[in-house]
Amino acid sequence: MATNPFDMQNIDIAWCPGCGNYSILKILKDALLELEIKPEKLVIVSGIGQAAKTPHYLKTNVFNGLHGRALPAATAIKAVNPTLTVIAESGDGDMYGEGGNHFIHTIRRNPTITNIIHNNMVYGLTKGQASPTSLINFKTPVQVEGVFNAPFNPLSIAIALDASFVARAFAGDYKETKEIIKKALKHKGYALIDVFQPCVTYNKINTYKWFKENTYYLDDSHNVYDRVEAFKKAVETEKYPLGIFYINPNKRTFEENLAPYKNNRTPVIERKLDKTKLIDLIKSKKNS
Amino acid sequence: MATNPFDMQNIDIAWCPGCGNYSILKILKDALLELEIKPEKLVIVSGIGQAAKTPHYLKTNVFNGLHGRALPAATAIKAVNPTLTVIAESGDGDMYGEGGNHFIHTIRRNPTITNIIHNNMVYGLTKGQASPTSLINFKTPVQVEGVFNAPFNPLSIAIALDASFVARAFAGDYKETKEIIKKALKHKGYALIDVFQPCVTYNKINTYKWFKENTYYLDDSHNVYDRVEAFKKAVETEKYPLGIFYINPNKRTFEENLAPYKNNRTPVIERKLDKTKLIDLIKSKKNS
Amino acid sequence: MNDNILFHTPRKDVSIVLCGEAGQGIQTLEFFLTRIFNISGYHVYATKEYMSRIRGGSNSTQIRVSSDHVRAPIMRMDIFIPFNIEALKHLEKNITTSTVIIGDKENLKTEYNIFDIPLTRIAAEIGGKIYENMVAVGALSKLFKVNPQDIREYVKTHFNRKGEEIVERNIKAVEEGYYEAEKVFKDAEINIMKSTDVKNHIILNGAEAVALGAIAGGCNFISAYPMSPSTGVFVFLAQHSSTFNIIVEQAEDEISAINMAVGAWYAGGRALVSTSGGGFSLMTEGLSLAGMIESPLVVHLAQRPGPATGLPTRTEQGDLNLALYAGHGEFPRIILAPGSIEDAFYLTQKAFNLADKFQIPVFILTDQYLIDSYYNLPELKLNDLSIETHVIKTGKGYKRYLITENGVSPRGIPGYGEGLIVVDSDEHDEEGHITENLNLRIRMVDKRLRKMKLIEKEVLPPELYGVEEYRNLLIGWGSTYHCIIEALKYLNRNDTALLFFKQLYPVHSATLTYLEKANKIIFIENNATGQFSKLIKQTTGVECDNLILNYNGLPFTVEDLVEKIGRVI
Amino acid sequence: MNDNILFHTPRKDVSIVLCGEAGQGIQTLEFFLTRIFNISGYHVYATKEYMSRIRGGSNSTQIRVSSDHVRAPIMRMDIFIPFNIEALKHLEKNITTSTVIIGDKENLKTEYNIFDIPLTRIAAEIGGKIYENMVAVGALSKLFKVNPQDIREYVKTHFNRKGEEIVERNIKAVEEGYYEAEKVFKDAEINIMKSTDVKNHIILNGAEAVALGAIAGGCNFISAYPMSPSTGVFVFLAQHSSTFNIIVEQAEDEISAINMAVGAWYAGGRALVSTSGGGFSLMTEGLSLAGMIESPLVVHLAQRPGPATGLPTRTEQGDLNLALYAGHGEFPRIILAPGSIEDAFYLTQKAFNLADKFQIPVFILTDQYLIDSYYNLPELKLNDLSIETHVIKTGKGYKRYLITENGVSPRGIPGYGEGLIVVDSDEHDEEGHITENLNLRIRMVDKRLRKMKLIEKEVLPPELYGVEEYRNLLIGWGSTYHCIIEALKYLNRNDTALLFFKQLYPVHSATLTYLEKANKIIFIENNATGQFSKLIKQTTGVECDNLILNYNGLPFTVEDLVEKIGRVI
Ligand SMILES: Cc1ncc(C[n+]2csc(CCOP(=O)(O)OP(=O)(O)O)c2C)c(N)n1
Ligand SMILES: Cc1ncc(C[n+]2csc(CCOP(=O)(O)OP(=O)(O)O)c2C)c(N)n1
Ligand code: SF4
Ligand code: SF4
Ligand SMILES: [Mg+2]
Ligand SMILES: [Mg+2]
Repeated sequence: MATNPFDMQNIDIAWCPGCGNYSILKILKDALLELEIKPEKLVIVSGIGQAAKTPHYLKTNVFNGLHGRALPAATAIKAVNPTLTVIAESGDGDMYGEGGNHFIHTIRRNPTITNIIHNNMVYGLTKGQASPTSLINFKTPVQVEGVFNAPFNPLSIAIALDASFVARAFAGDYKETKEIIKKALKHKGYALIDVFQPCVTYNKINTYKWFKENTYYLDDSHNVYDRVEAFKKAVETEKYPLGIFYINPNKRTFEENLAPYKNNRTPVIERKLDKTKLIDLIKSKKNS
Repeated sequence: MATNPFDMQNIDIAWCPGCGNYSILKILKDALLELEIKPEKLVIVSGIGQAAKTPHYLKTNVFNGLHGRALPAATAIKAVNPTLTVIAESGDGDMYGEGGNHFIHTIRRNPTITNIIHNNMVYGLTKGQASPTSLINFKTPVQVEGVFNAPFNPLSIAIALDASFVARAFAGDYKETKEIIKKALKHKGYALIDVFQPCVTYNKINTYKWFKENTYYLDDSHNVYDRVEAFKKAVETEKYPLGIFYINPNKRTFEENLAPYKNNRTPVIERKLDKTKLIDLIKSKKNS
Repeated sequence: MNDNILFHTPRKDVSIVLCGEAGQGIQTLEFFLTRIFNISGYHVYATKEYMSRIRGGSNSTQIRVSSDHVRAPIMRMDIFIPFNIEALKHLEKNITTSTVIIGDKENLKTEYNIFDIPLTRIAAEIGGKIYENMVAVGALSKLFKVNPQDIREYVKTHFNRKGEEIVERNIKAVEEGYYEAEKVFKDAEINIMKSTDVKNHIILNGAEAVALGAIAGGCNFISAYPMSPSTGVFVFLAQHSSTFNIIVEQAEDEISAINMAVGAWYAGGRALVSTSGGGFSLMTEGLSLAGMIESPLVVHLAQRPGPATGLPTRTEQGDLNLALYAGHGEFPRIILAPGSIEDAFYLTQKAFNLADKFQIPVFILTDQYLIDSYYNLPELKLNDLSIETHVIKTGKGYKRYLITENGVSPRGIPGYGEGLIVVDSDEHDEEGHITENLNLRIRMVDKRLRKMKLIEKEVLPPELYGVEEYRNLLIGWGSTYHCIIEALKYLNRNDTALLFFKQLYPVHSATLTYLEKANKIIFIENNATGQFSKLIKQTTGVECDNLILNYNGLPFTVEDLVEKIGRVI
Repeated sequence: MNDNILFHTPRKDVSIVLCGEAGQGIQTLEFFLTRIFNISGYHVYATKEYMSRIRGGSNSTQIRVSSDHVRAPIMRMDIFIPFNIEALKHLEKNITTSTVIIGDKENLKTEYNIFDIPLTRIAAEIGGKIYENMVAVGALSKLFKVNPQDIREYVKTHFNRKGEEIVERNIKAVEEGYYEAEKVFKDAEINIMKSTDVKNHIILNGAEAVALGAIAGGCNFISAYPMSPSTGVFVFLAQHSSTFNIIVEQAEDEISAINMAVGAWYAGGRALVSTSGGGFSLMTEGLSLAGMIESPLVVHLAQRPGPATGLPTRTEQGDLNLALYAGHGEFPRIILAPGSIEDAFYLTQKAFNLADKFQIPVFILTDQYLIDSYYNLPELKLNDLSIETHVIKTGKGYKRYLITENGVSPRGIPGYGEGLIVVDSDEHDEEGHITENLNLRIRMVDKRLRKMKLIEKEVLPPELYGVEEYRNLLIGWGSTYHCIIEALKYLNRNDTALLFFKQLYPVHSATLTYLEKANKIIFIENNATGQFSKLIKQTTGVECDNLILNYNGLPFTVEDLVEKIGRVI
């Protein structure tokens, strides 16, 4: 087997044995390898949580910021240097709870970011409270009588926001998930991949088995360009569909829209201040 | 004409002449009068902005809090004293921009709150920057080349979150809007009313005329209990539908779900600490 | 080996350290041992340090078993039970020749002398690795002369709801451990005087004490977003929400949590927020809101090392400045910092009354160390505690911000009386409506700040420990209390005293007098910059002579303090 | 009436006050007048106060026209133009017998002597109420001996893009005003010496100066959420984003804004956030992130009166404490507070270099007063300014947090060189990866805090104005600069000086020496609690003798300061 340039040696991974995060890490590394993305040209941005530790286990550029705040940082990184590949990766609590406002508004902006959410339907790192995606009746030390707030549905919301790429995957399915992630990485614009991830310690309900039994793949008959169809699929809960739900190929990206990139694709960080223009601007304040 | 108990005498209203806010204020007062809601039993919670000044112009209880934060305060007010009628009222920037995360998560909670958003598609009080609902190409001193981020669609998002009552109204339509607000006030659970409101000063695009020409009312054939149909209507932009889009009559309210209200409807603020129970709890820490 | 000094001298206190990986049940073991020792008539104290992970790594617990209460972390390990090789390495630096190491020789593969209890084998025979803990309980019970019948009974009640088989297996594990220990230790025993009254004591940790204090303070609303080390308080209140009529809501973020809490107070609730540094940073705008609308508010701020995410499961006293100055604009506040579990209870209870009385935010400033440590203490006294509510029934024409001489305006709530309750985050008039009357602005600022005078009258005085006629004055605050006290006892000097603050702000007016009496002033703080020393300098003008600081994420130990204090006095 | 003293003595400066309702165009008028006066050879200064509303209410502007620069608000109104009755009432308290009131007698219906210019009628004849302003421009031009040809030309260029008709109408309005003034004032004129060099001056307000400073500092990214009074900087950069390659994004909230800015710096950008108190409160967690990952960051914090929403369009120096202590945990920072428009430019420019050099957050602390005031000044000098970038090209094995002697680790960015750039909000090792090594924790804390030593070497010294041998030392900071200077000149005492700070933190080491020389120390602050005096006490131990404070939402006026200083010295 070819060695993967993203592999790290001698690291102490802080996840529980059996955790779904290992599979996602492996899938991600393989997808990156297959797409021949260079570690130096990739930045993985994350928040705080178990999922958010992922970038520490890959050899690449890492911005491990604040809980819930990966997307704004990722958006800015991509904006100042669009030549970088940018992934924003975190847990369900991080992206949909603390980070909910950025989730929404990043979709509106449509930067070219692959947003991978490890959705274990629980707060792992803080020891098992409900997350926005926890299902009704899920019992925790805080939700003592079970969750009663309606679960957050990232897919239907993304579709409601006309996101440019919306998918759901399952950590247990190596091949399918890798394909989805690869497609997302090749996508121009914001790509959401909500990945069902078993938490073997704090979520005894939504286990590997449960996910296997309660999911199915969208088949070829599904038209990813039909928003209403995508919405219908996204709100299904009897069984949860997996795959790519929706693609809007017509959206301009955030980077393309920014004034400095209108006629010039050089990253702003490589441009120099034109002092004569500044002098002109200052002069223009003479009785302007 | 009967005097309205919500009328205030001798106040200096800080809105521009011709602003759509006046109509909304009038409609709201009339709706409250018609529903015979008592000023002492009503709390209007707002954030900061032009719309958020509304509660100062009604004679009632007012919690005029922080920009973007009306919903959490409103939720708590309703929770500690469910006998109060609670309205959360603010502008589009306030509720969907700064307050976006609370908007989403309040819908998940489903407290009995009537949420009225004065949607003028602009930041009024801060002098005319784009709001999340500003339409593409809308030019402002900040969005110098026009807005390019996709507009925030509160209705489709609310429906994606399975909100229990979702409506859109127009400040220029007294009768229809009053009816919608009355229905919302009578609704058990969270009710969203996004009200198109002309800002005569900073929004020269979405004027009274524009709203008249670009809206139509949902007719009786629209089934408010059909989520997918509601979604379809919500994403229409050729002309914007007005009326009640969606009702989910099966959702329990936040208040009903709270542990202290499971078997007892007395507001928690009227209950006293049972010291003997506390003593028992403390005693239980003897080698427990 | 049995000639270890531990077995041959009567001891006032013995320190047991347990170490293993996360998820291995060290915390259950800690829980179990402290209860059993307590039942047997010992004083117990336990503190832990753990990593920010769910499985693996190395976490440890220190239990001190004693004849009279000792309640501070020490470096000394009289008994050390490493559950794996990593554990042994993790605490190797604290092993001395007098440390009794107990463990499974086969697993540990070490040069150290080990009192070999084949934990793994025994546990495996009984039903699996999880029984290792109970084997250890058995072994220690032997050493500490715990009555086997007592253990059996405790195991029974504890595991009762898990079914008979589990109970039996656990009893078996304990017995096997006991039996192995008899073989290994022979007649070696530990001699600590037992006392009878501890049996009536309760055992609490800081989190429980804060939560119980909140209940006793009439708390009926908590909105929080999980964050170590503050989560324990939230969880405790959730567990008892039905019994005590507490609305418990996990907010989508900390901003929501504090705005909910302020909303709850507005409508007559008594609300608490519980968070840690990063979460509290997000709350600062809401704090300023409480300042402006003169809302009561109780904030439990459990400190951990920063900046940013820092060391999420460790301890520090690094957020005093944050509590002091958080929030834009100028408004009064109170900061209380419990030094003990008892304080954590009584001060939290009091916080609700102070908040309600002065209509201001009141902080309970704890830290991971205090939150996660526990010890036995006499039952809490509720007799003298009352829930003071200052809500009035309003009449027509009620003015929420009536300008009064002392700055406090009688507070009404919606629906109680005929008045209308209008509050506004903008500057407002007496009725609460937005105003741009700039003269009124001045009067409103003055009114809000005038409350400070009133508050200053009720400041808890700093307490002096040790000699009255000191040359050296140690100054401490918050969770370092017991540790400094024990160090002071150990030092046994007739020229050194401790001035301890459990109210940090406003600073008590007697402070200067204490400082002026000292030749040398030494601040002891669990942070890197001496934040309290700066507050004291700012208030009194007096500069400290020495700062004893620690910021490695752990609390001070007694030895550490003894040495560092010794070096400067 | 024409015997008013104003018309009969040569004046060094004349104050014109314009007042009308929001939306009436007072700001356009202010803009116009200052430009025209400047073209005519006068020094000009303008400051405004306005309500938080878009229409109605009463807003006013003060313009000072002078022979040499005067740059501070004064109470005195030499000329007062109230555009409606409310305006007259709004500023009635400042009318004296020597105030020349100009206005439309018919509208104003007042007892005061009015120089009647029928603004309304003339404007109506020309095309509507909006022309009233230009009529006023005409009238004042007459009084100030502005060359009519100059005005015509200025009107032309100014209104050019609105079409010929508009230009003509405006010229007509000015001419009518001029003509009416000739009738009313006859040969009465104002005599202020003109100077020729002001014609080469530029006119800037604080917002423009900060924004230009940012551009000169190499800013290529600004993320902000609108908030008075900080929005002007954001708008200015947006207007010039194409020309200067600046990415401008309006964030969904302030939290997003600061996290974007930190992200931008990480990837090699030079980012600014611009906000006010409430918005900055929301940024404090992000500030702590910058502290932990050692990210450069420039924060423009434009103060307004708090707490909470407070008085959104007014001024205060109430957020110094916030800037000083915001963010949980302990990390270095720099706080700069421009005293003048020039400072606003040069300090902002410098802030980017400091931030990049030390890898810390740097604050530019302004306030509504400074942001909204303008005056003429010589062209800004760019020659000596350079954009200092401290980004290195990385090699294999690059360590983002290499522990160095001075605490600064060479900073790489992703994609530039072979190294990988790993940053982490948790405590981290030299490579940037999360760690729970507690010894490393200490080394990392020390490393971060060690930078303070380096920073202290480059602190801008406080500047002394007035006599060297002072008894009384006034201390001021930020936007009060010109006002204190003018008051000092007015007082003309040989025992009093001003020590002015434009860098507030760290406090310069020479401060104590200055303080010790003084008999009396008087702090002047535009807040209610004397926040800077507390910082100085905390740093030097020296208590101030007097606090001169103002917190009504307005800046000090010279008269106010003269009186208050006079009272205490
Ligand atoms: C501002 C802030 N609030 C709270 C926390 C505590 N915290 C850390 S991780 C986490 C939730 C983790 O849940 P999720 O994002 O689902 O990740 P998981 O651990 O399940 O992978 C929380 C609440 C924090 N670090 N910062
Ligand atoms: C934390 C915070 N950020 C920014 C502001 C400034 N601000 C006040 S109102 C407003 C936007 C108003 O827009 P909208 O909510 O649409 O209300 P409108 O004025 O249009 O009715 C903003 C950004 C604030 N008060 N607080
Ligand atoms: S707690 Fe759950 S999510 Fe975290 S590492 Fe363990 S199994 Fe995975
Ligand atoms: S600015 Fe717009 S929203 Fe505000 S009062 Fe004027 S017209 Fe209404
Ligand atoms: Mg999770
Ligand atoms: Mg708006």
